[in-house]
Amino acid sequence: MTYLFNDPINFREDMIEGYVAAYSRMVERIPDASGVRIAGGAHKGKVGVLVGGGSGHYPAFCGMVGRGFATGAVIGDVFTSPPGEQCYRCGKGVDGGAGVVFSYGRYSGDVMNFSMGEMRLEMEGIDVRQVIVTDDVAASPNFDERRGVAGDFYVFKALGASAWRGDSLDTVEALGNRVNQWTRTFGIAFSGCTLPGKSEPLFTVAPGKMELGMGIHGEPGIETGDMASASEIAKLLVDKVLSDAPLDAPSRAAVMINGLGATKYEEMFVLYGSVHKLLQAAGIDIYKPLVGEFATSLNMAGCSLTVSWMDAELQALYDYPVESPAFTTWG
Amino acid sequence: MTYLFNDPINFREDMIEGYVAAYSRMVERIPDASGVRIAGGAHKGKVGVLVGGGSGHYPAFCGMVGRGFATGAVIGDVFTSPPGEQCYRCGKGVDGGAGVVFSYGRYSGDVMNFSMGEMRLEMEGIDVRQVIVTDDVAASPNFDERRGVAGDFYVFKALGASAWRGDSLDTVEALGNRVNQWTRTFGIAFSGCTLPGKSEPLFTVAPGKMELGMGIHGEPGIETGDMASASEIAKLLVDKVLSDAPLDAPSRAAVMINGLGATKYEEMFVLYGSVHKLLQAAGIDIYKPLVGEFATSLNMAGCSLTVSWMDAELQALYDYPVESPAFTTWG
Amino acid sequence: MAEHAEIAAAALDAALAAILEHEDELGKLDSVAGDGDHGAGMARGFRAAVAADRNGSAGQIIANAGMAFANTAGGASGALVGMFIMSAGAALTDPIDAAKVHAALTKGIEAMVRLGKGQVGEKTMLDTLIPFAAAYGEAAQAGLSVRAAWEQALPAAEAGMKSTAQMIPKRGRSSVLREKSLGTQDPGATSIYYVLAAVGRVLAEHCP
Amino acid sequence: MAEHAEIAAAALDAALAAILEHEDELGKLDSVAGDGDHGAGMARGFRAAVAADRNGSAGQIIANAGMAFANTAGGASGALVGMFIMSAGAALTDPIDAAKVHAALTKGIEAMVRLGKGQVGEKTMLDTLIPFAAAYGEAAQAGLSVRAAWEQALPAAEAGMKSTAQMIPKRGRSSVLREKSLGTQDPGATSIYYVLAAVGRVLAEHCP
Ligand SMILES: Nc1ncnc2c1ncn2[C@@H]1O[C@H](COP(=O)(O)OP(=O)(O)O)[C@@H](O)[C@H]1O
Ligand SMILES: Nc1ncnc2c1ncn2[C@@H]1O[C@H](COP(=O)(O)OP(=O)(O)O)[C@@H](O)[C@H]1O
Ligand SMILES: [Mg+2]
Ligand SMILES: [Mg+2]
Ligand SMILES: [Mg+2]
Ligand SMILES: [Mg+2]
Repeated sequence: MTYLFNDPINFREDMIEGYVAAYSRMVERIPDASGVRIAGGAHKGKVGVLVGGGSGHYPAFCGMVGRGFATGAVIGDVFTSPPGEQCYRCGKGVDGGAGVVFSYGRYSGDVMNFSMGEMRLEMEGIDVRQVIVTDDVAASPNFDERRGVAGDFYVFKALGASAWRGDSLDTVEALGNRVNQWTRTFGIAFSGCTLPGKSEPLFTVAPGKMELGMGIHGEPGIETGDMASASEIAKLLVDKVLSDAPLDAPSRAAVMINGLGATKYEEMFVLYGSVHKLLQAAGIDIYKPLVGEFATSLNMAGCSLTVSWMDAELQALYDYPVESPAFTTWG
Repeated sequence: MTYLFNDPINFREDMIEGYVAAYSRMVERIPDASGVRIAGGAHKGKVGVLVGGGSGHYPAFCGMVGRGFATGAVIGDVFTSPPGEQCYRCGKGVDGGAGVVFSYGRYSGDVMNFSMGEMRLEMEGIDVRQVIVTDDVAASPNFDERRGVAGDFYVFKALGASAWRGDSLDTVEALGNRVNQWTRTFGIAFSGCTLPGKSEPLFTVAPGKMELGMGIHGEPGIETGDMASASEIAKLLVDKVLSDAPLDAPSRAAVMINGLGATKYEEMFVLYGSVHKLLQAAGIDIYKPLVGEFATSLNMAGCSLTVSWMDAELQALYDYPVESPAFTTWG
Repeated sequence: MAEHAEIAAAALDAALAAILEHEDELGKLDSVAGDGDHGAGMARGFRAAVAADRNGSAGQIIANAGMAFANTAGGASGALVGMFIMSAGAALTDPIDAAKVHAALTKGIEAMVRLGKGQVGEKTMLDTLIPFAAAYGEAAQAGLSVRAAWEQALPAAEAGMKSTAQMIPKRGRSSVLREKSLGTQDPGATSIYYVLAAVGRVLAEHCP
Repeated sequence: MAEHAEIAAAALDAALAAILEHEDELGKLDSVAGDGDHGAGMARGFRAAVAADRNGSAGQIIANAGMAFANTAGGASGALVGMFIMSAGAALTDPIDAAKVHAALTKGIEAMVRLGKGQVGEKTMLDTLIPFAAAYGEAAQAGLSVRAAWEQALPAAEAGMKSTAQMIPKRGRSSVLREKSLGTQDPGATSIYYVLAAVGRVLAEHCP
């Protein structure tokens, strides 16, 4: 259930207002737009990185705005792609004169709306590139037709680092796409989630069952399986992700267990213990793994495994220090 | 529900193993003990800060171990104080020769077990101080008899900063106690939580109701109220906390909305928007507020408001940069 | 003609009312295989559409409404329906007759197809819109009035909407879930039918 | 005496079995106003207790078991019950008779009170233990055997346990919730009664 809201119609607006009030030391509202950007605005001469999508996924997307990370985020209603007009306004709001990269997980509504925003910006002479994340191996056998889920994080992290250190638009775009090529995710759900103001969940999972390959918008899974122990689930996730491992990737990889909202940290650590061993046994050189919440689905119970392979060039981007409301590192 | 586990009896052990595997770049297992400490072990000449309590509260307590933060954490079973023997072993594991501070939220089991650990350490000539957090205004009219809940974070943060910069044991202890004196929390719950392996929640909240002043161990609230809008709940939380505001505190204060597990970020931002305005209207000079999960209760739905007043001395500790698996800042 | 402009405005009001009446149902249809936001999104879109500038001709009013819809609703349907309304409105020049309305529908559908790359049979709103426009075109060619042609074409829209229940989705958020949505009508096809029916009622009341 | 040592070991085994049988019930009692872990904690404690070193006298076996309990169980009850068993065991020197058992119970209770600062009437395990020890002392003074005194004292423990249902807690995790627990027996008072009863059955089987 979603419990805390005023008028559900104003949920997004109330949320943005509270978010900006809480983290004004790092982010600010983009004037007249449904989005936020780094406090002080876009940096002259740096590529602007605009991430986004619907809300309900915090810290995706607005929690990942800050130094070394995304320049801004455009914020849609819960589980709803932001309108093209907002993509345009926020794109303009992160432009520092060196071009703008739009990055988001692939969903048809997002593709349409960001593309409409891109057209508007290009009409004004702003060079816009789109780095579309397609990490969800459950969504399609064809890499390009997949949805974007928790793997967003690694792509955004690389784009942010590349833009922040001053790379050109071509370079930022190319590096972001390289990360996406080497990132794979598979997720499972144990319970559905409920939109603000609604009393019924978007889907339910029968007791003793789990949904395999669900989306992060309350879409049910592609398959229903029997509930299993943490170590069995670890095996399933590792098998699904590795069965689609990129053939050209080196052995080093970042690894993430992402919680969907109601599956808590202790559980995820139990899961990670088994995942770690299985990935090591599969020859993966695990680098700075993460266990936490990176792309949630309101309070859905469930989690996903992401593996993002990297060479030295991509590792430097992953190591680049970031400061944002949701994720900060010393390097 | 808690979904991810193997044998529930091994939940704590499985969790610690996964946690250390995930964050070996920051923490390590304390040998032969149910706890973790900063990677590389205690620093010679620095005061050791050992935090802890039961598990099920991540990032409290083990997520707050790292540079500038706690030196180590002793980890009990879910919602269960660690045994005195483990407090002793972990206390020993964080001793750098300058004495050890135990810090934890006040619960009778924790007080007994940490005190047993303290006795053992003192028999070995290690000077131990206890900084016991008592921030929960719901628990008792008498400050000293209150439980410790999300306010732990501010006390640990100050202890960690003070110890890390090299303060003496007396100073570290005194600063921690000063933060506790000026920290107040009030919490509410919308649903109960379920222990690993159990199918029934520890308590249930009737539809349309909320529990006021619940603990973070699945203890129900001290009162049941009607569910209300986010802005009404903001008013209730602010009133409860400010009605017990310390009389001697300056106007500046850190503010935290802490989620108990299943109440998600977007909801908490909606709540924070109203809290922010109410606190400002009450004359509070809000400093670096936080909205997120700091002391959870497995996947309970609910949240709490903490206000931690500070003068310049305490602000310097709050500003001190930290790096830990769950919380990192640049300062 | 001032009267056509008033009818256009009334049609938008009626569309909003129809969507609000069915908002929950549309959300539930969308939650079967999608993300459950279709009712809320259409409501947001039409709320903005009725609040848009209502000066000018019927076509201008509709185009403004479509722009407001696209700028506000969000989601796939926000872009698609917004572009449809906007393009249809832009094509609808005075004086209005059934042939002009058919041309406007055709332009609207073209814009939607350009954006979404869809076609009939893929379980989308196009399964309601395309048969409706085809039937409307025939009726217009047979010399029926704006209103009579609309009446005659509505059953084709309804049949199109209903046919989506037996389709497997190829576009949009629900396309990952293929079989899951079998037996359930497409939310977009359904909402568009409600809008078309509501517009029909306005025409029946106001048109000669 | 080897035989007393064996009885002590059997009593610990029986205590574990009794707790495992009632683990869920104890957890549920604790969840009424506490955190629901009492069953799991007592089980963890007695599992460690039965795995502790069983060389030496009955007193030594019990003291070792108490140490293992305290080192493993965690929670308020881990410390309190662990200290109780350890202190009672340490006081139980051979040769054993009813007076010695009474003295051991008294030492155990003293240790628990020193640690937890509790007293009768506060809705804790002391409400089972203290009446039991008092009744046992009377029976011992009246010349009853270890086993007969235990039998005679058990009803006092049961009555003490039951009396906690009407008490308002002053100690421990549930003390914040005062009225909530009215009508529910204290989990610790209950688990201790199950342990005392189980020990009684072992004595009945093995003692003359
Ligand atoms: N490419 C497309 N072409 C035409 N209609 C589409 C397309 N993609 C989605 N739709 C329509 O949009 C509807 C979903 O709208 P909505 O739920 O509001 O957006 P979202 O899918 O972004 O959540 C579907 O039921 C379908 O009718
Ligand atoms: N100070 C005390 N003195 C005696 N018994 C106590 C005291 N505090 C708690 N208890 C007992 O401990 C029981 C709770 O044990 P348990 O649930 O295992 O620990 P925790 O309260 O730490 O979760 C209570 O039911 C009560 O009988
Ligand atoms: Mg949507
Ligand atoms: Mg406990
Ligand atoms: Mg939808
Ligand atoms: Mg308990």
